[in-house]
Parts: sequence; structure tokens; C-alpha cells
Amino acid sequence: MSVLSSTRQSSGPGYTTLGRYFRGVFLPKFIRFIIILFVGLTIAFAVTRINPIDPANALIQKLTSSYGANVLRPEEIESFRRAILAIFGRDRPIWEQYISYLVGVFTFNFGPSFTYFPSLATDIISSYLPWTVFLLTFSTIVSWIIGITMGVLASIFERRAIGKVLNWISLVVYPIPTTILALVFLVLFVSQLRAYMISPGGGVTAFRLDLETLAGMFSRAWAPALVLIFYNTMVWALGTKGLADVVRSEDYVRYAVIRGLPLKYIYSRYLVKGVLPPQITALALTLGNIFSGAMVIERAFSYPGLGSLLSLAVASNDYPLVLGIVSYSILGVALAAFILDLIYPLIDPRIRYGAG
Amino acid sequence: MSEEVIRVEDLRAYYTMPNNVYVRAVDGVMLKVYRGEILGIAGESGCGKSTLLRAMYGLIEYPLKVLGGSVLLLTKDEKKFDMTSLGIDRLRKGVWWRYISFIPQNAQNVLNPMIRVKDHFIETGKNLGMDEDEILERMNYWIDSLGLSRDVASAFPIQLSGGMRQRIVIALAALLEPEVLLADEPTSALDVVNQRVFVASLSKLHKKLRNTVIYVSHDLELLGIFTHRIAVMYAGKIVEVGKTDEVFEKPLHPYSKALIDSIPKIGDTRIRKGLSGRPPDLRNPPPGCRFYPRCPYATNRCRSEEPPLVEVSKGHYVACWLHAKR
Amino acid sequence: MSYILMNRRLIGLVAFILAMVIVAFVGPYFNPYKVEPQRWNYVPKDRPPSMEYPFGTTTLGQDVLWLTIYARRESFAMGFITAAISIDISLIVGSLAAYVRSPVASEVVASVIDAFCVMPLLPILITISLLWKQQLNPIFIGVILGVLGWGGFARIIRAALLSLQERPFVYVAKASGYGFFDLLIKVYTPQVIGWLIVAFINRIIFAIGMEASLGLFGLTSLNRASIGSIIHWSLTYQAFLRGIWWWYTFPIVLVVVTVVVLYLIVFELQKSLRRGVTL
Amino acid sequence: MGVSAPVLELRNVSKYFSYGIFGTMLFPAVDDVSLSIGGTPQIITIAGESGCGKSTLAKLALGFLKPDRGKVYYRGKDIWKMRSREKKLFIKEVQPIFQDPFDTFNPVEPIENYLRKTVKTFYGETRKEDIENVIASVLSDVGLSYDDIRGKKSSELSGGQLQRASIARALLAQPKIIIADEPVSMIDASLRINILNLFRDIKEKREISILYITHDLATAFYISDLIAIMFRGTIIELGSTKDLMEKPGHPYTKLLIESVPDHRKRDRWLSEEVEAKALEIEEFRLAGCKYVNRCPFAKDLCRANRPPLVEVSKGHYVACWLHAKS
Repeated sequence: MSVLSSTRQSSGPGYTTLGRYFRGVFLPKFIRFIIILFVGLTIAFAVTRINPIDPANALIQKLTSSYGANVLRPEEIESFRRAILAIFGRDRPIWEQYISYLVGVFTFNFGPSFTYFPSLATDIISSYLPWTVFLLTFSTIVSWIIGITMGVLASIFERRAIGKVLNWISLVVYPIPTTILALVFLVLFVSQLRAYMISPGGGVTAFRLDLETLAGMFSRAWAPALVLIFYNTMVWALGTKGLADVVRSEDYVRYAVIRGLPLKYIYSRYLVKGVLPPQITALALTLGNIFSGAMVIERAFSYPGLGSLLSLAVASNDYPLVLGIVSYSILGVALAAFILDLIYPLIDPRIRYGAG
Repeated sequence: MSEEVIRVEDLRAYYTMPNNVYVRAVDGVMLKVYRGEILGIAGESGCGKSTLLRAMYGLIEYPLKVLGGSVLLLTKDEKKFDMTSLGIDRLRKGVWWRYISFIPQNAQNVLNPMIRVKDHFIETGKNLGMDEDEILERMNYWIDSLGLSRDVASAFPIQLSGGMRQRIVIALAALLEPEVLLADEPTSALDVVNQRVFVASLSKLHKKLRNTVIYVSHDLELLGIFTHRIAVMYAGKIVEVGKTDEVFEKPLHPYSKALIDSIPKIGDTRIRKGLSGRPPDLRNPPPGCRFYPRCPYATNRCRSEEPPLVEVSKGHYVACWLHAKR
Repeated sequence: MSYILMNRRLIGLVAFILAMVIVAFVGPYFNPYKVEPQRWNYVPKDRPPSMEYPFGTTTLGQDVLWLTIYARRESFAMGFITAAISIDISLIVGSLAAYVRSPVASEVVASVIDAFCVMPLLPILITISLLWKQQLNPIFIGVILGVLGWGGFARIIRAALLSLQERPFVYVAKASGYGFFDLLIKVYTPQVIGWLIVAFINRIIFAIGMEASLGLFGLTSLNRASIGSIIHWSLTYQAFLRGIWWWYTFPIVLVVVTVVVLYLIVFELQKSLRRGVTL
Repeated sequence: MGVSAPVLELRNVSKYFSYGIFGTMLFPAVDDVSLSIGGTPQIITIAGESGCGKSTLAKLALGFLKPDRGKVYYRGKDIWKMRSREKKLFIKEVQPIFQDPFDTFNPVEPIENYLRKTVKTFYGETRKEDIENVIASVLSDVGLSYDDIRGKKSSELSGGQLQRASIARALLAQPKIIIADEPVSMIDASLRINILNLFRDIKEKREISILYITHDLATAFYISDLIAIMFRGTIIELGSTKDLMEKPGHPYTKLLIESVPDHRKRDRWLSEEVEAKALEIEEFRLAGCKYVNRCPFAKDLCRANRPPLVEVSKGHYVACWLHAKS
């Protein structure tokens, strides 16, 4: 019997069949996703519990005073009181509060937003979310591609001027906080960007998948996207340069040189392919930072994403909205990391067929 | 001995270290390699055998630099290539894999884990101007003759055992049936059984192609079993060259003698003695014969004057004042 | 320490940072004004940089030069707190993850560590700052950042300890009678100390960045002189539009210089650590 | 094995390692191995190809790895149930020597710190001069002087010197057993034989038993009294050096001995067709005889269940259905 057929049929290693992919990759990664998600949500929950002021009665007190009196019918106030107590109420045992918080997260119900009264916090979030998703995915993909190419080039031309320059730029930009980078961009282009400087959260158009909204989105997004792309490209370039140096000294790359393959071919096929899998893991791990960076830039450029919304919610002590944004940020990032974990074995044969 | 295929003339290949200190890895080597033979180059770690092999292949990259001498590759169709001065780019286009190919150290880890086995053959062949089906046809020919199963080609390297990956590296080296095959200690990390399979495959390849094989190893016994001639190296120089059986039966140089005597044999429990001391630091090697600090027969002449490589009997050369004619 | 003394560039960078730290912590004693720089209206407003006010003055009547010096002190103080706390947590959790016996438990702890890497820290930080608005001061922010920002280094510690356990010289040390503390101090620490310093500096950069972001959201210690509060007040009073460039330029330039020099030190150290040079 | 319990005994010891992404799949690196050492001082060799589990077995015997099945006894007591005082005695009497001399001593400390600590822990001496005298005398036994290593770190010494210092360190604990995991494979051939002779002296002069773990059969036959052949985590043959040389029982043992390169058996070595196809991990997980995929005499019985270790002659055991009755 040939060696290979034995590998496939027998219960030997390698995730070639779907069943084994599920048991070998999906299940363990799913457990990891659950752990990551629950650690995040637990922290968000804990934060709203161990603090000096009790958001529940602050909210209720505000409800019954200025707003409540003239706008709402008694039973409406009562239903909101119950909703707020359900989420923030401190009278019940802690684990009961925790369960209702989790139920709130997964049934997309955080009670009413305070600033956009009476609509639900989750509805408002869902109107801002697509803007953030659009900005984030667009700029992350672009910066990931440019960054990796820059990193590989910086490694290849290490001794030449272009290599040194590429390396130095990414070295200097990497540590600069995104806030300051955003402000520097604002100052440099302040003349064209005067419109951006008005209060955050200009009009929010509902998200419709048609050309007109997309064009509208793009006109608001090009400036923050530029900053996000510039910063993340440098981050990816620096990381990739280090990785590319390691890959370049691997035995199989040396062997390609010995076999007389042209350098351009080696760099494009061997180097880029060697660098991709670890960079996907890196992407999965740094999603949190990228997300935080995006929020900061949204706030600085008053781009109508979650960043600006959070800034508004904070300005008016809108606890349900703040808690909602935090919880869904955690959920979103954990989900994205999980998806990347699932993609990883598909592109790295060492894992897909890995025996060891 | 038939005609020469590689002629190494007074080769000096050094490694450049910071604040311009040189490690004189290969320090004035004279060597002739004849067509159709299997030549073994033996020596312990740090004696310069791998550096010599890389120089023969023309793989001269920072920090390695050739300061003197040359390596001439003489092909059947009367072409002459000076491997140390052509430079990697010209070698890559005209000489490598066509006339001379190379099997690197720990050959079982040199295949690209990200691509399938057959992609290695296709990319190497295409780069040399072959079309795909000719490449696959040659690949299958060598896979069969090296005792591998055909569907190894569509596997990823990680799916195969170390021994199988090594034989694929041999098949790759034999793709264009080059006149010379260089092997740099490919089986050092392998067990005895797989090593035997590897060497048996290599000698089968040599019988089929009737080409020249140069095999570098620290394991003298392994070289003893399948090479025609052996060159023993010590501290950057060749100290003895001769037919394999002659070198094993009548080793002339004290170092070769000590090396052969220190190898235990199954069934012979006679107490053996090894050498004492250490090889010299090749950053500033001592004058004269570099083995004199460890040599039981050392004289003042050995301390001051370097012994020339002298032909003591037909084809058996040694660099030692015990044998040099006055 | 032999490697560091040889590397001239590293010495230059470290010297520069030490100078900044000294200026930041000693400077405030030479404050000519009787009052702290973040108070309002102790100097004439909106004066461009001049001999009298080298860095100019702000719309709130603050002297930007002393504001910047105090801001450096806040940054370093907060940075040191964050770094100290997060390093300790990383060491504890990292070594726990490495020493736990069962492979499943080890994977679970590893996932918890990953959780702290993957989690978006800013929104959580903003929530905490919002709820504790009254008590906000650099010490408090430093502690929060320390408690939340230990994920990255814990991963490194776990990997380092897992591989270190297998090294022969650890086995031989045990066979020679090295006890737990001998191993910890003589064998494990020298291998880890290099990465510890790298992580320490990284956490300072992280803290400075986060505090600046909090400033953007108006959630930092607004009554203190920190880069975050300077950004907040200059934004609130539209310094960008009104062209009072000196209000934010000098503090931001100094922050950028600090973090860039700090990172160059990290980069230099990492290069040597990867080549296996233990300090 | 003498009236009292043997110094060290492994009884049906197994160790499983996990692989795959989340470590969901297990394979037995060491599978039901029993071995006892102590009583008359002997050199016992565990020989096998790289990756057969011999290093794992060494770590199990040294108490660095906890067995998943079976027990490890030190003078009749389970080492994993001992209080720290008894454990210290176990550590004293069973000392390790490792393969890589440059990785044996803490790189940031002078190597004499390990030597000093061993003396202080197990020798009871406390005054500085006494400690140094004891160390100096043992160092001279292994061919080193105290000044060779005073104040020096690993990076400032040669491989040979470091390995001798490692042996000296083990001797300083006055052990009953030394477990040496590939002690000479990284030492140059010409120096290797001296260290092997040193092991023989240690056994004869200091009456210390040595568990010598190697893949190099030639060195095994040179110094050992008993040889155990290990394949994929199981011991397939155990016997005196003479028995294994004259009448090897297991097909794999025959193949191993024949495959050791010896320039006198050139033609047979090259010609015979040798099989080395299956993937390592798969062989570990086989239920029956682990050699079944490669064995020319394989029968269904071999694939179904594991052959027991049968005493084919006095003190000579073989695990193969050719010898055992089913």
C-alpha cells in the first residue's frame, strides 16, 4: 500500500477530512473563543459593578425627573425602570445580575439609551456599527497588504538605502500613540479639514447598501482611513521585516538559492508565503489594539463610528450605551479573532497536515 | 585515472569577522577530482570541508570570501568554468543544476513546507527552461528508481518521513543529470538505517548517471563504505588523499592514523586511544604543520615549516615531514 | 551587562531618557510660579513663544513650558506604575501557565492570557474612567492600565519558561542540588531579565498612548498637567482652529520624542536578545 | 540482582505525548518498558534510532518526567511518592550527563558553581579549601586541572573540556548510577574514544553503573556489558554484548547491526534493498509489534498483538513472534 493512501484513510494525523478538521481545529478554537469572550464580558460586567455610583438609580432618578414628567406615560416609565434594574440592578445576588447581563448581551437589549431616549441602546449602536466596520475592515486589509510588502522589501534590501529608510520610518512611527498621530494629521491638513472640527457625530445616515450611501460614507471616511492605514502599515511593516529576516535564513530558502532560483521568485513566492501564516496569528492577537486605535481616530475626525458614539455617550453619562458599545466591541473582536484562527490552518499546510 | 573534472588550485577561502579578522577556513588547498569517481572529504568539525565544498559549487556569499586560488569545473563538452569568480548570478543561469548540483546539510529539512513536492521539481525545472511534462516525466523516473511511491509527488513535505524527504532531495539534484553532484553531510542527523538507504540511493544514482560525486562527512567509516578516494582535511588544509582502501589499510598522516584508530568496530573490543588537545584557532593558525601540537612525531621542522603535499605512492598524497623526500 | 556597555548607540539612547526623567522629576522644584502649572490664569493669556515665555502661554493662562515639564513627570510616573503592575501580573500568570501540570489546564490559562491580548482595552478603560470620573488621577489610571495591559508579556513569559524547563542546564542544576530559589535567581531570572526590561519599557509607551487617548475622550485627570488633559483643553478651546499652535505642539513633540527614543531602546535590546545574548 | 531491591527499577513504564493543534491526539513515546539497574556495576546501553523514545526513557529514569503508567522505584520506593529527604538521596545516587556540553552548565555562571554546589549538597564539606581539594582530585580523574576551568563560563571552554567537567560534576555526588543521554555524539570522533574509556574506568574503579543511551551502535558494542535495542518506545531486544553480536534475535537488531558502516563489508552494505517508508508517528501508535510495517517476516499475528519479551537464552530476551509461542 502506498504511504500516502495510508495517511489519509487511517486515523493518522492531518486535517484533510471535514470531520477531523472539526475535531482538530474547530472545536479547540471554539473553546478558546468562548474563553476569550467570557473573560472580556466578565471584565466589562465587573467594571460596571465595582464602582462608587450606582448607575441604576442615577438613571431612574433622571428618568422620573425632567424627562419623565411631561413626555412619558407612567407605564412606559415603569417598563424602563424594570429594564434598567434588570441590567444594572444591584439588589439581586451577583451571579443573577451576571446572567441577566449576559442575556442582555446576546438578546441585544441593554435598555434605553439615555441621550437618544426612548430608543434602545442597541438600535443606536447598530446604526453606527456599519460605519466602523466599513472603516476598520477597509483600512486593516489595505494596511495589512501594504505593510507586509513593505516589510518584505525592507528585509530584502536590508543593506541598501531603501531598506534602511523603510525600516527607520516604521521604527519611528510604531510607538507614536494613535491619538497624537491623528492630531498631527489634523493640524497638518487643518485647512481642508475645517468641516471636521465641528462637534463629533454629525448627521448619521441609515446604512443602505447602495452606491449613494457608500459614496457618502467614503467621502467622510477617507481622512480617518488615511491615518489608520498609515499607522497600521508601519506596524505590519515592522513586524513583517523581523519575520522576513527569520524566514530568509530558513534552510528551505537557502536551498532555493542553491537550486539557482531567481531572487525575485524566491522573494515573492517563498518569503511572502513564509511570512503570511504567522502574520495572521499576529493580526488575531492585535485586533484589540487596532480596534482601540480606530475608535480614537474616529473621535478625532468626528467620523460617525462607534468611537464618536462612545464619546457622545460618555459626555452625557449614558451608561447603557457605554456598556453596550464595550460589550459589542469585545464580542466583535473575539469573533474576528476566532474566524482568523479558523482560516490559519487552511493556509498553512504544516498545520493542516501536521503530525507533530 | 581518467581526465579531471574539478581542479582546485591553492584555494584560500576565508570568513570575514568584525574588525577585519579572518577565519582562514580553507587555507591553500590543492585537489584534483576525476570524472566518474566518488570522492569522500573527511574531517572533523571546523576543518573547512564544508567551506571547500561550497567554494567548489561557487556559493560565495557574505561572510565567505575567496582571497586566492581558483576552482575550475571542466565539463564533458570542453567548457571551463572558474567557479570562484563567475559569481552567483552567472552560475545560476548557466552552470548550476545543469553541470553541477548540490545536496545541502540536514537534507530532510530543506524542502519548502508550504508547497507540494512536485512544485519543487516544477519550479527548478522551469527555471532551467524545461517544460512541465518533461519535468514530471524525469521526476517520476527518479522517484521510481529511488524506491519512493509515485503519490509522494502530490504530498506536502510534512506528510513524509525524514528518509523519504532526503531521497526527494537526491531526485531533485539529479533532475538534469548533472556531471557533478556535491553532498554536504546530508545524513548527519539521521539514524543508521535511513543513512544506509540514503547512501545506497546515492550510489545507485551514480551507477545510472556515471557522474562524479563529492561527499563531505565527519564519519570516516561511512565514507570508507562507498567512496573510491578519500581526502582527509585538518584545520583548513588537505593532509592526505588516496584510494579509500589504501588510506584505511596504510594511513600515512599521523592525524589520519589517529582518526582511523579511534573508530570503534563492532566485534573488536581492543582498547583504542584517541587524540588529546584541540584543533588550532583558525583566526591565527600556528606556522608550520598545523597538527604539530597534537602530533606524537612532531620535530622542530614541523613547528616552523609547512610540509608540502607529496605523492608517496601512485595516487596517494600526504603532507607530512615523515614522508616528504629531503 | 557586558553587551550594553559595548553598544554605544544604546548608551546614548538610555542617557537621553535618563536626562528626560531627571528633568521631569527634578524640574518641578524650580517652578518659578508659586502655583502648579495646570492652575488657571497665573500668566497672561495666548502669548506666543517669547523670551519671557519660551513655550508661550495658553488660553487658560497657563505657562506651556512648565505644563510640559509637569506633563512629562505625570507620564513617567503613570508609566512606571503601569509597567510595574503589569510585569508582576504577567510573571505570575505566565509562570502559572507554564507550571500547571495538565495540558488542558495549561491551554485554558493560555486562552485567558490571549483574552487579555485580544480584548480592546480602550472601550473598557473609557467605561472605568467614566464611572470613576471623580477619583481620576495618574496613579489610578496607571493602576487600571497595569491591571488590564499584562497580556502580551504573559505570553512571552509562558513561552520562555516552557522552553527553559526543557533545557539541560536546568536539569543538571536540579541534579546538583539547586533548590527552588537557587533556580529562580541564578538560572531562570538571567534568562528572563532581558525580556523583562523590554516589556517594562513597552508598557510605559503603552501607558502614555492610552492616557493621551483618554484625554481625547475628556476622561483623564483634567485637573492635572498630563498630555491627555493638555489635548482635552486645547481641543475644547479650539486651539487648532484659532491657530494657538504652541499650546499643543511643544507637549506633543516632547511626548513623541520620548516614546520614539524609548522604542529605539526596546528595538536595540530585542535584536541582541534574539541573538541569544543574555544580559 | 542481589538480595536488596535494585538501586533503580522501571516497571511497565509508559509515557504519552500529545500532538495536533489542541493536543487532542496522544501517542506513546515510551510504551510499557521494564528495566532494573544496580547491584554489580555494569554499563547498560539503550540503543535505537533518533526519535525512538530513548531520551524520554532517560528523563523518566531520572525522575524529571512523571510516567503516565507504571512506576519508577529507587531502592524499592516509588520516587514520585517520596518525601524530599529521600528524594535528595535518589538525586544523589542517580546523576545525569547530557548530550550538548555547551548547554549543560548555566551560561551566565562560571561552571565551577555547579561543581561547588554538588559538593556542598551531597558531600557535606563546607570549608572553601576542602571543597576545592575534592573538586580538584575528581577533575584530575577526568583529565582536567582546576585552573583549566577556574572562573570560566561554558562559552570559554571547548566541547571536550565541558563534557569532562560534566562527568566530574556527576562523580562529585558519589552516585551509584550515571544516566548518560548521548554523552559523546557531539564530540569529535578522535576525542570521543577517550571519554568512552573514561566511562569504563568509572565503572571499574568507582563501581558506578552507567545507563548509556546512544544511536551509535559501534560505541555501544565498544564499552557496554548489556545492550537493549529500543524501537518506537518499546524494548525489542535485551542481551549481553556477545549475545547480540553473535546471535541477534530480532530482525530490526540484525538490520541495525548490519547497517553500521564498516568499510570491510562494502558490497553487501550497498546492495541490499532496505525499507524505511512509514511515517514515524504512525509506527508509535501501532497496537501490535511496532516494526510490522517494515519487517520482512511480518505476519497478521504481529499486527494484531504485541510480542512479549521472551528469554531465548540465559539473559537474552527478544520481543518477536518468531521466537515467542502465540
